[in-house]
Amino acid sequence: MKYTVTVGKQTVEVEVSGDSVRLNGEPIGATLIGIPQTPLKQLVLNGRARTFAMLRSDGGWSVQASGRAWLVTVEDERTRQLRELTGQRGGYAAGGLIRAPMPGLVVRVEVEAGQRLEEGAGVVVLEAMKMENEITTSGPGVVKAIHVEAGQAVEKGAPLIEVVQPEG
Amino acid sequence: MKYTVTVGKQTVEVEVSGDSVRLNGEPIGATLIGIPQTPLKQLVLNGRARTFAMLRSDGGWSVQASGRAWLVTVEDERTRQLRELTGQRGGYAAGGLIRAPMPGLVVRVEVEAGQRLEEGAGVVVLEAMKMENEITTSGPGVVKAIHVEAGQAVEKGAPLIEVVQPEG
Amino acid sequence: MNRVLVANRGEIALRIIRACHEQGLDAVAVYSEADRLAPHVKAADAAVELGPSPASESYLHVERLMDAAARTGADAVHPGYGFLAEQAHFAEAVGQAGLVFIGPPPAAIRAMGEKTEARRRMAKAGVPIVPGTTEAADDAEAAVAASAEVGYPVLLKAAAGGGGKGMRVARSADEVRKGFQQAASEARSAFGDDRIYVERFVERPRHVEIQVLADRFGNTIHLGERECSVQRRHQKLIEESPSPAVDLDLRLRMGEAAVKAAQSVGYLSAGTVEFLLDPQGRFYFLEMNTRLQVEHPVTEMVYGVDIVREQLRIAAGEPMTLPGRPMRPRGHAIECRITSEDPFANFLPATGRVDYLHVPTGPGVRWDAGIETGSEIGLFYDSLLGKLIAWGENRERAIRRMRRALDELIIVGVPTSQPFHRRVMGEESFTSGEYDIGYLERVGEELLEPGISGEELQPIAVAAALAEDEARAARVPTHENGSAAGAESAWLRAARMGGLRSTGRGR
Amino acid sequence: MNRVLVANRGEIALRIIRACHEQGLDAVAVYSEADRLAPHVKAADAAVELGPSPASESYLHVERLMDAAARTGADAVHPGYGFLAEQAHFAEAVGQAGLVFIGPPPAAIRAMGEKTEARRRMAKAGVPIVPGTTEAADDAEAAVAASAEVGYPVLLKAAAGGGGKGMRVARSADEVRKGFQQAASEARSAFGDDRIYVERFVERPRHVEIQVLADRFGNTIHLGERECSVQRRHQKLIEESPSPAVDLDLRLRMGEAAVKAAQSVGYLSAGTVEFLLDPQGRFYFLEMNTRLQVEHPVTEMVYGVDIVREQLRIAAGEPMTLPGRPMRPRGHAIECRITSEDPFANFLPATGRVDYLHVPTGPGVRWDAGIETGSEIGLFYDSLLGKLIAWGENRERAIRRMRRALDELIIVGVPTSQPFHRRVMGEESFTSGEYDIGYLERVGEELLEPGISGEELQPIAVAAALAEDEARAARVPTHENGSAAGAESAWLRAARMGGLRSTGRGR
Repeated sequence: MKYTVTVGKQTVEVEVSGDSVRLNGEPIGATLIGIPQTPLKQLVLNGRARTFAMLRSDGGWSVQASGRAWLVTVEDERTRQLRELTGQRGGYAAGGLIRAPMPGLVVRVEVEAGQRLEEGAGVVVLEAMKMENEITTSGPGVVKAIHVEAGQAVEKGAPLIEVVQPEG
Repeated sequence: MKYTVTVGKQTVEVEVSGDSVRLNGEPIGATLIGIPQTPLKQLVLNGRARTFAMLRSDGGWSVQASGRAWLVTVEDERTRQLRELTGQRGGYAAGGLIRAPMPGLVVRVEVEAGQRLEEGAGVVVLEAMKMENEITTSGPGVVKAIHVEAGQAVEKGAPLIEVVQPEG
Repeated sequence: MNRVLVANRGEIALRIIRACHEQGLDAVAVYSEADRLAPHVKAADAAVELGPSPASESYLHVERLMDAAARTGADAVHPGYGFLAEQAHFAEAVGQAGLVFIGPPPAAIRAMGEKTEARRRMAKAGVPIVPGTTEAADDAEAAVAASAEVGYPVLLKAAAGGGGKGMRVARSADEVRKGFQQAASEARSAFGDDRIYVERFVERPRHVEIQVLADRFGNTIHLGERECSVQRRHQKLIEESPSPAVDLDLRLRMGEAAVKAAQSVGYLSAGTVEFLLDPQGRFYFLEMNTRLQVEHPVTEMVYGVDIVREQLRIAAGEPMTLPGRPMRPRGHAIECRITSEDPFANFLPATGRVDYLHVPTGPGVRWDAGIETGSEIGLFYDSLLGKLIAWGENRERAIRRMRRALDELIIVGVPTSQPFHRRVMGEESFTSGEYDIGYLERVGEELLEPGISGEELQPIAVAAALAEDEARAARVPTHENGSAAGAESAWLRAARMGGLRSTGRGR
Repeated sequence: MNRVLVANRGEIALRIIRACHEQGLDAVAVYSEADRLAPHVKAADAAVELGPSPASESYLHVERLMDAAARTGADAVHPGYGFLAEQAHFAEAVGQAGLVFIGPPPAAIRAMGEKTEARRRMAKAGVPIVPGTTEAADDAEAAVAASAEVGYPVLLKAAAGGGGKGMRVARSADEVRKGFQQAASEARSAFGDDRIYVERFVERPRHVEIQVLADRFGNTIHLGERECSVQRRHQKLIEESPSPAVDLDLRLRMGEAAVKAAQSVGYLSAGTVEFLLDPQGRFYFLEMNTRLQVEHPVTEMVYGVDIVREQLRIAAGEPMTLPGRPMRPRGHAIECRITSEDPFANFLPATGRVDYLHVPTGPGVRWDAGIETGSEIGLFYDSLLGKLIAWGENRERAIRRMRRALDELIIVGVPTSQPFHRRVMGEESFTSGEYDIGYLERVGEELLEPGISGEELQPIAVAAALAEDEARAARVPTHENGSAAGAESAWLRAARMGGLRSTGRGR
């Protein structure tokens, strides 16, 4: 089976048939063995062993290496073609909705509906672990809706503020 | 439920009903919680926490504390009465059969069939991990049967020599 | 003194319990609902549940702590750091109950706890201080006026503060106005005291602190310095001893100043005098932490001393076991704080469960932690999971050892600061020792480039493809581990944080 | 020197790979089929499978090792201990292939490897030796004759021996006859050389050894002694540094003798000169181990030295980093060898899989091991799983620290020597330091009383009852852990060993 493997913005082709493995067309030596009683797997790639923590997720794998987890999508040709036809992609809608990046307590809402914002403007101050964290915009915009108020506890991912493109 | 709990030659009564626990009739404070992703459980007994590795086995539990595993049998009254009636017990037949206490290679058989043995006499020399280990009798007897020969590899628990009571 | 109640949690509670056992003392743990299965509970000879998870109902609840001590027959209390450690009223309550407080006298805590008062005292005692106000500013405008007098840039600081809470740098009157509100609000929620004072902000300083120890026999000594300049928002991330910027002569002068500071308040037990060290080698008293410090292990490793056990001895009325003459450090030690913060998402606090933990071991490596496989990481307390400490014969060897120790560490289930530390250990201004308090601001962005490197990409992609291929062949879930379903959710959240980063980021 | 092939496995392979990385060198691991998932394989920059599990087809296979070195571009070979470490022909093969052998010259290995020859040389060099034969005994009767001359009790020793293999004590002619056969048979199977010689058996001696290091610049130094008298069948179980029986004067005299011994054979790299020390403070040369020793960490901890990195420097032709003058030990270190042997079943070797591992951590604790969660423990190699080392400011503190470290260690899946060590750390003649080589023989039986104590019984019984109650209520398997079925078998075997003990026991 030939797989298209995507990590962040990068993509490689891996072909697996029995014990033989090709990476972007080139034959490589590669074996993967699970380590009992742990979420770890040992990859031996061209004579070098590496240990990854690996968990399966929808459409891919979460692979943790050196303390960092990567979401890796693995698609066969059929799935990939299907996706390209329908234009769907595993990404996460950015849109104009600013969400809480962690659970916490809303200390202050620093904007009002209709307000025009520069890139990087502070919108909400969230307290977590006794530290205040200012949430900022990632681009210029106009505040369309405010979903929280001061004193409110929010879960991670909760909608805070909706921002739309400034007109002009 | 009232349980008769046996560790080695020692026995205690533990009664569990809901959150209340009695040990040999005396009320005690005791809770047990499993630690996720490990074979460990935490016991809090009268305000002191202890960690045991615990695995269930036929008729009881293997409980590891401070590096040592104990086979603990836990019987309710019905099971215990039944066992006492039939006279069965979870023990391991000693008999006159000397078994290999570890896997290894038989280096020498030091006795012959019919030979009379003192307590502690050497019968077989087994090599494991490059060390020779002499297997000895735990009491006086007469060699009834020899099940192995020099050069033979044996598994742990394999019968080596059968010894019977000396006549007289 | 036979039985010590440890009024804390996490790695420091475990650290103290271990010291008690090594000193032949019983240890009593206390815990909140969230900490029922915590390592410090398992390690103690007795454990008392204090109450619900919020600190105010457990680790900060003086009455419940005193009750736990009474019920378990404890005759001494060690406060650790944070929580009630620098609250004089707690030290007093312990004393009034007839128990030994393992720390300085309440008067010393109080003298150093009020930051403006402390600076006044230090100036009087001949310890160099940074120019600044000696009174708290009444309001933002008073702070603006004071700033003009002290000279920009200025630092706004909570009177009751510590640990970076309630602190802001301001380079203009406008920044003073904005920062004053934030600092006061943080100070109010953290300490219940929103007084703020103003001092001159020393440019490109290093944060260098001196460890002191004092016993009841009139001995007050220092154990050299710790370099703590790798900070983020005034929170220390990496500490080392000795400092690359301190030579023997400077060490002796700073040590003398620190001893003088401690003596001027009648100090007892372990404490730390923090200084700013400027590029010209001038140093200024910053504050004194009247407690055990998170980063005490680097000092322990180079001086061959157990600071917590010395605290226990001193509290029991024994002399410390250290010589009066200045001791000589042996080799070099570095500590990396492993926190449940995602360095690639602006160090946002993360939650989860530790589904697997592989601890670095071998020569010269020390791991002081409050987590184990199975530990739940919540948001009730601070984000410190553990401290990784490496010792080497010299600084270069200590750094190399820290690298390999970081390479060995595996924490599955929650994102941590581990990859940040690994990058710092290879970053040139750190390895050369040429860094100061602005380190992270200057190199942080480049250091924390979030994309995957070419070197990492191929093995990860091949592993995922092989795992996928195997999973399809087997048509069964591939994880070896039974309850991976629960693990998955927490862990995938971490892997997916990139998605959230694109919409909002903390500052 | 850029890339080092480590011709070993287990904890020592990992130890050496770590040192390579800390020295900025690449490390190449080799492994047998049984060791595919071993920690040393994961840690290396490259790994080569040598062949099937038996050592003769993997770790002892010179040709395959040399081939692995050639294929991976290694330019140096570290032999570790055991396997080929003291085989002069291996050192020669490495040299002939143009690679650096990280150890002494073949001539030095050969000079010390032949035990009778070594003793002759040492006598000539002025190093004190135990009286004995200078030629191997032709047969049992020749050994009886020699024994009469040397004087009973005697020790029968394999000429090619080491590590306790092929050794027997005899107190009478009959015992000599019996022991001679056993020793010769063991020696033949272990070394392919059954020559046995006879020497006077020193009563109640301690086993005290001196660490030496020599570089190519004419420096030969010693790093004090290690006390290794807690042994079973000549296998060391516990080591410490310094020895409770050695004072500064004796240390210097023994150190000088060891340096003389090393110099007399043109020694290079790390080596250990073993002595018997009698109660009167007289010491006799026993043998020199021309390699890194299992117990080297206790020396490292008190001297603040990394012996393996010094080996790497010396092999690379650099001078060692240690001063020529005698160094002073700081504090005290103890090592407990954690083996897969059941101390309550006469230390019988056990097999299994490590289903869970909890490593002791915190101040002053070092763990050098070749196992991790998931490791399979077989019978192909020796039973050493790992080494637990504790450092303290003095011996008493080191012992207390070792106790708490042993209390923290959890290895699930295979019985180990852990409970033996825990008991020794509380045993009076050990804690007082008043022990010798007969320690285990004298206190072993009492120490290893197999029954459960009253203190342990109640918590274990209550835990089992609660677990049973919960399991019945749930009517599902209670283990949290998915694949516990596999774990169960190995582990239950261990729990059931009591049953086997009643029918047969090793000697």
